[in-house]
Parts: sequence; structure tokens; C-alpha cells
Amino acid sequence: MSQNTRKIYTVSELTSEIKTLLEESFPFVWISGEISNLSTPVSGHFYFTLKDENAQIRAVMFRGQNKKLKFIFEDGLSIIGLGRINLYEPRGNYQIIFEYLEPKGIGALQLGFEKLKKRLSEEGLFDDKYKSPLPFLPNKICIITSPTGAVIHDIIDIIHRRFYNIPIEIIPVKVQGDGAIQEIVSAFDMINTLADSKKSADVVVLARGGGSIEDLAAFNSEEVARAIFASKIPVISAIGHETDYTISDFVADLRAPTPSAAAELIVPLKNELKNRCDELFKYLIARIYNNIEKLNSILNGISNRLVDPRKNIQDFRLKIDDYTDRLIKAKYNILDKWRAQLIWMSRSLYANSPYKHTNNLNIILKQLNGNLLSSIGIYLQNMRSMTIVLASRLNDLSPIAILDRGYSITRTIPDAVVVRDPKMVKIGQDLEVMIAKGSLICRVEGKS
Amino acid sequence: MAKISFEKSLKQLEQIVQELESGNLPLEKAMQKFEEGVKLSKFCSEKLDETEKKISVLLRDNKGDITEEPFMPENETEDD
Amino acid sequence: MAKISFEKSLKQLEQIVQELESGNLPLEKAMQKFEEGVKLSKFCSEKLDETEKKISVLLRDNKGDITEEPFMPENETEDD
Amino acid sequence: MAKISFEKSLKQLEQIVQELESGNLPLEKAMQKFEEGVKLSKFCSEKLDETEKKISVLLRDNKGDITEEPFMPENETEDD
Amino acid sequence: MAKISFEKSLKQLEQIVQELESGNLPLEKAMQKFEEGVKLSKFCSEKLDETEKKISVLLRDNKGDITEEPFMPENETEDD
Amino acid sequence: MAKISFEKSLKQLEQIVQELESGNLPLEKAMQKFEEGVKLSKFCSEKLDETEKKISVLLRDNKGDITEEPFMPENETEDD
Amino acid sequence: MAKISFEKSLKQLEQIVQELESGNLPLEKAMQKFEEGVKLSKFCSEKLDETEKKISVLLRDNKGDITEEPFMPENETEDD
Repeated sequence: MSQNTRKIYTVSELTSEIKTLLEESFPFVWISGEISNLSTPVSGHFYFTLKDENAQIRAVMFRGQNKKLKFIFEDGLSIIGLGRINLYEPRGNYQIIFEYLEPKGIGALQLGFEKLKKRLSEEGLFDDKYKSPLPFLPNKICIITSPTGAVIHDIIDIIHRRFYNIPIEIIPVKVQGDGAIQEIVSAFDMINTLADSKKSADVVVLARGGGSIEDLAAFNSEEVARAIFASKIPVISAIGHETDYTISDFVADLRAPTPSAAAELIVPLKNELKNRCDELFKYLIARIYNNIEKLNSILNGISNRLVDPRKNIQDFRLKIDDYTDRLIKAKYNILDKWRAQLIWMSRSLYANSPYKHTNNLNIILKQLNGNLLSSIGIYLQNMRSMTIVLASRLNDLSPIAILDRGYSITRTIPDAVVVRDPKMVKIGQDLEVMIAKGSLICRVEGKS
Repeated sequence: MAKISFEKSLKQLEQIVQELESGNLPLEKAMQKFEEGVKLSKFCSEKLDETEKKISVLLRDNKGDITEEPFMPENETEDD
Repeated sequence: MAKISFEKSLKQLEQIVQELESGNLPLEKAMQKFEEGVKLSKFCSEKLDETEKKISVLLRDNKGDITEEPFMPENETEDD
Repeated sequence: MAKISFEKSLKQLEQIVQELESGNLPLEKAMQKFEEGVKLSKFCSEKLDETEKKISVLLRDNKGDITEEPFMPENETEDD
Repeated sequence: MAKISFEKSLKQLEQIVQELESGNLPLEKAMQKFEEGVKLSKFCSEKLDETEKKISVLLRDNKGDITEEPFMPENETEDD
Repeated sequence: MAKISFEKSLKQLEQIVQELESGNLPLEKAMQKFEEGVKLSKFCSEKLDETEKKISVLLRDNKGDITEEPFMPENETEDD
Repeated sequence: MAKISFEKSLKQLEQIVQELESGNLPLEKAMQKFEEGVKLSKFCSEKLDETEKKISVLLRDNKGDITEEPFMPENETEDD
């Protein structure tokens, strides 16, 4: 074993574990033996050794218990007792602390107890399966006990302190002595009779204060045990002191160490319940509002994310504007282009207007005009020169040209016959004499 | 509901509170649970105050019938 | 719409929000989804209001039956 | 035109713009396309206005249920 | 002439210009062609004017929906 | 004479000139031809004048529609 | 004599000149022929004058259309 895995106890630890082991294994034991080495210090407690042939065990009986002993306690006495194992840690001793002791001779009662316990146990009366649960909050509590004495008052006080308004019914019985068993059995009879009625209690407390084993005899009786077993209502036993165990305790559905403890066991604190109720109600409201709030915040979270499409719309608007701009630009571009082309074409058209033709044709026409004029001019000139030449030649051939040289021509008047022979004329006849620079009218005077 | 015990009601109420605490219930279910819880809470509350403070003594009379009479605590204090 | 539960509506609303967030919906579709979303949101909101009102009514109706001041143990002890 | 979706119209507008920008269309065709483009632009614009108005109405009607001013372009607030 | 397209007219005009430029036409023919050319030029010009006017009207009718002065950023700012 | 084309007239005129230049014509004939020539010349001259006037009118009438400033966005805005 | 053409007259004149040049004519005949010749010469001359006048009138009537300078055959002959 390595150092790491080895469990090392301290003395205290080990002792403590042994103490727990011992005390839990033997809470209460009946034991018999012989008293020896008895000592009684000033405290009044009894310290002694209990032994048999082969073993011995240290034992204590405290003053509260040993005062109740009704026999002379001395060495050599054989006894039977009920005690619990105790380990006293400072010294590492174990001992048995006795609650109850009786001389071994009187052990008949104890023997009967043990016998009955064994029989009933074998019969199954103590079996867990027959144990009914106690109501959480009883509607009504039935107490079977002596109507006198502190027990009933203690129980009622505690119940009322814990839960003010729980109804209580009491079935008064004798708890010891003659008739006790019958009364208790009768009480359970009553309970069973009423069990199905509305008024029925739903838990029974069978209670008695502490006492000697003889005082508790009724609760160790078979009759009472069977009555408890037959009860239609859950029974809690609260008999004697914490250390007093009776047959009734084993049969009962629950054993309370004391009557007061029984009251505490069966009745919850009303305040606690009420607080619990109120608390739960408060939680309930808080929770439902929390739920709603949570859902609300989830809803708000989602709803806030529900962004409306207006952002998209803005984008779309920009896009449309862009397209529209470009649309219009493109349109004007097209118009510009066509207009430029048209202008160029128109300019070409005007540049090539028939002015070009008319100008040329004008020049040609002008020339032709000139030609026309000059041709007619030349023509006429020719004609005129021909005429002039002929006229000049004619002139040169004029028969009267000789006149210039002094010749004259005489002609008759008016016949204009040229006079070549004087016979042709008569004296006194007028004649025309043509001379160079005119003509003369002459009269024939004579002939020759 | 009358038959349901206080304990059971309280238990149910507790369970409802726990279910609601998880926050995982659908709204309608939660609301339904809440309603049930309110009823249970009311029932429990009423249950606590339902009964009157009363102490009685059960006796058998001469004929053997069971009778009930108020408890009159005697002043005597007996030491057991 | 009345029959649709709050959770289903919330689920639908969430889905719509996601679809809208994806940004892939055409305008008409987006608009339609948005409208639906607004309606669902309103429905859910009303449903919650309604539920709260219902709770108020429930609590008012049970007032008096239940302690008005559920958490005042001091006063209670005076009653005992 | 009412049945054509916004996106389709926008697409058509875009196509027309591209066709016009290519500059290869005859004048009459270009004019026709341009007119169509203007109509599409107008249609899209109106569609957006309409949608926005619808949203405003939706939000106004549901005010309080949903965040009141979920989207606040500066100009819009002047319109309100 | 109304049915003849702008492009066809422009084409015809171009052809006329070429014929005139060749200089081989008799006067009357040239005059006739020139006249025709002038008419075509006028027609084209009117067609362009008409188109422009049409655009203006279209844009004015759609004013507000479409940018008001798409081609004059300087003036636009003054108008606003 | 109205039906005779300008070019034909010019041709005839040319022929007359040649005939006259040949000098073989009797005077009356020459005179007749000359007269004819003058008439042809006058016809041609008038035809040219007429044509030129027509061109002027055509140019004047169409001036401004085409050449001057076909596209003036600045002026347009003044019209608006 | 009015009906006789310029050319015939010129021909007769030429013939008379030739007859006279032959010198075989008796005086009376010669004188007669000569006188005839003078008449013919005069006729031709007048015919030419007449024609020139006619041209002048023609040209005057067509002044501006054909040539700016009036037809002046006299001056032209002086130059020759």
C-alpha cells in the first residue's frame, strides 16, 4: 500500500467511528448478568461491572434512574436490565448505561414481555407493511389517554400551539391498573365505529406518562396490541419516557418517544404551512409574470428585428434615380448624335445647293450671250462691208464721172435723151446740161 | 377537489411553481398551470382555516352509544 | 388567427424576421412578410396583454380568499 | 402593368437604359424605349411610394405594439 | 412623309447630298433634289424637335417622380 | 417654250451662235436666229434667276430650323 | 422693191457693177444701170441699218438680261 492510498485514522477519528458503530448497532438491549465492583460516588450514580462466566462489561446507572429502583442494589446480585451501549471517547471505554434494572428473580414479567413480543412479531403485527402513514395535516385528532394529569394538557397545548384550530377529541381511559386494558380496547372500538363517519378523526394518539414496567403493563398487553393493530385509523404511540418501550409501541404505526413528541409529530406548524402556502402563491405569481416577461422580451427582441423594408426602398430609389438619369442622358445623347448628323448633312446639302449650277450656267450663258452678240455683229459687219465695196465699185463706174474732167452731157427735157446730133434738137428748145457740180438748163440758140 | 388532501394540493402547487420556474412552458400551458396553481393555493389556504378550534370528549352512555361532550379540563395536576 | 398559439406565432414571426434579414426577398414578398410579421407581433403582444389581464382578473377574483399580503408573518402571529 | 412585379420592372428599366446607352437604336425605337423607360421608372417609383405608405399605415396602426420609429431617414420625419 | 422614319429620311438626305456633290445633275433635277433634301432636312429636324418636346412633356408629366432637370445640375440647384 | 428644259435651251442657244458665226445665213434668217437666240438667252437667264430665287427662299425658309443652334439646353430652361 | 431680199439686192448690185465694168453699155443704159445700182446700194445699206436698229431695239428690250453694253456696230466698224 502506498502512502497515498492508505487511510490513516487519528485516534479521535477511529474512536468516533467505533462509537457510532457501537451505539447505532445497540441502541437498546436487554442484558442479564451479575453485579460486581459497585461504586457509588458523590454524584449518586452507580458504577459497576456486569459479568458472567466468560465476560464482563462496565455499566452505569445514573441517579435519576437508580432512585426509582425498588430493591437493594449490591455486588453479587444477578439482574436483568434495559440499557444502551455508550462509548466514552476520552478514555476509550465502552459501557452500558442502564435505564431499567430488575433482580433476575423478578424477570418473569420481562420474560412474558419478551414472549408476547416474539409471538406478535412472528404473527406479523409489527410488520412495516401494516403500518399506515400519518396524515400530513390531520382533520381531527383523537387522543386516547387519561383525562387527568399533565399528559393530556401537554398534548393539547402543543397541538394548539402548532395548529390553533385543529379539532381534538379525547377518549378518556384508565392508563393503569384494573380496567385499563378494557377501556383502551373499548376506546379503539369507538374509534373504529366512528371511523367511516364524517366526524371521524384521522389520527389517534395513544398516550401515557412515564412509569415502571408494572405501570405500563396495559400497554404491554396482547389485548391492547391487537386493538391497536385493528384500528382503522393510524395510531401513534406515546407511552412513558423516551426509554420506555412497550408492545404498543411496536404495533403502533408510529412511536413517539414522549406524548409531547407525539403532538409535534402529528401536527404540523400552521404558521409554517401558511407561510409555505403564501410563499408558493407568491412564487406562483412571480413565476407566471416572469414567464410573461420572458416571452415579452423574446417577442420584443424578435419584433425589434422586424426591420421594415423601407431601407430596401431607399436603395431601390437610388437605383431608379440612377437608371432614370442614365435613361434621360442616353436619350439626349441619342438626340444629340442624330442632330449632329442631321446638321452635318444639312450643311452638306446647302453647300451643294444648285447655286453651284446656276453660277456655272450663268457664266456659260453670259459667254453664249457674248458670242451671240459678237456673231451677229460680225455677220452684219460682213454684210455691210460687202455692200460698201459694191457701192464703191459702182461709184467708180458712174457714167457721169467724166463730168469732173470738164465733160458735160446734154439731155432733152423731160425725155432725158442724150443729145448726140444737133438734128435731134430744135432751136429754142430747153436742154439739160449736166456738169460736174450740177446741171444747167439751157436753151438752144443755134445749131452747128 | 374536495377529496384532494392538503398535502397533495401543496405538492401539486409546489410542482406547478417548479414547472413555471423552468420557463419552458408554452404560454397557454403556463397560463393553465397558473390558474390551477391559484386554485390549489386557494384550496390550501382555505383548508388551513377551514376548521374551528374545538375539543370534545367521546364517551359511551349507558346504552353503549357514543356521545360527545365538551372537554372541561380539570385543574388537578396529577404527577405520574 | 385566434386559434394559433402564442408560441407558433412567435416562431412564425422569428422565421419571417430571418427571411427578411436574409435580404433575398423581392419587394412585394418582403412587404407581404413584413405585414404578416407586424400582425404576428401584434397578435403576440395582445396575447401577452390578454394573459396579463387574465392573471389580474384571476388574482382579483381570488382576493380575500387568499391573504392579501401573502408575506407578512408578523401580522399572522398576532392572530394566533 | 399592375401585375408586373417591382423587380421585373426595375430589370426592364435597367435593360432599356443599357439599350439606349448602346446608342444603336433607331430614333423611333429609342423614343419608344425611352417612353417605356419613363413609364417603368414612374411605375417603380409609385410602387415604392405605395409600399412606403403601406408601411407607414401598418406602423401607425400598430404603434405601440412595435417599436414606433424603426427606421428614420431624415426626410421622412418631415413628411410626418 | 409622316410614315417615313427618321433614319430613312436621313439616309435619303445623305444620298441626295451625294448626288448633288457629284455635280452631274441637270439644273431642274438638281433643284428638285435640293428641294427634296431641304424637305427631308426639315422633316428630320422637326422629328427631332418633336421627339425632344415629347421627352420634355413626358418628363414634365412625370415630374417629381423623375429627377426634374436631369441634364442641368447647376440650374437644378438654383431651382430648388 | 415653257416646257423646254434649261439645258436644251442652252444647247439651242449655242447652236444659234455657231450658225451665226458660220456667216452663211441670209440676213433675215440671221436676224431671225438672233432673235431666237436672244429669247433663249432670256429664257435661260430667267430660269436661272428663278432657280436662284427659289434656292434663296428655300434657304431662307429653312434657315434657323436646322443650322443655327439646334440644341441649346440653356435656352430651353428659359422657355420653361 | 420692198419684197426683194437683201441678198438679191446685193447680187443685182454686184451684177450691175460687173455690167458697168464691162464698158460696153451705151451711156443711157449705163446711166440707167448706174442709177439702179445706186438705188440697190441704198436699199442694202438701209436694210442693214434697219437690221441694226432692230437689234438695238431687241437688245434694249432685253437689256440687262443679256449684256449691259448696247449693241454698237458703228463703233465696232471704226475699230476695224
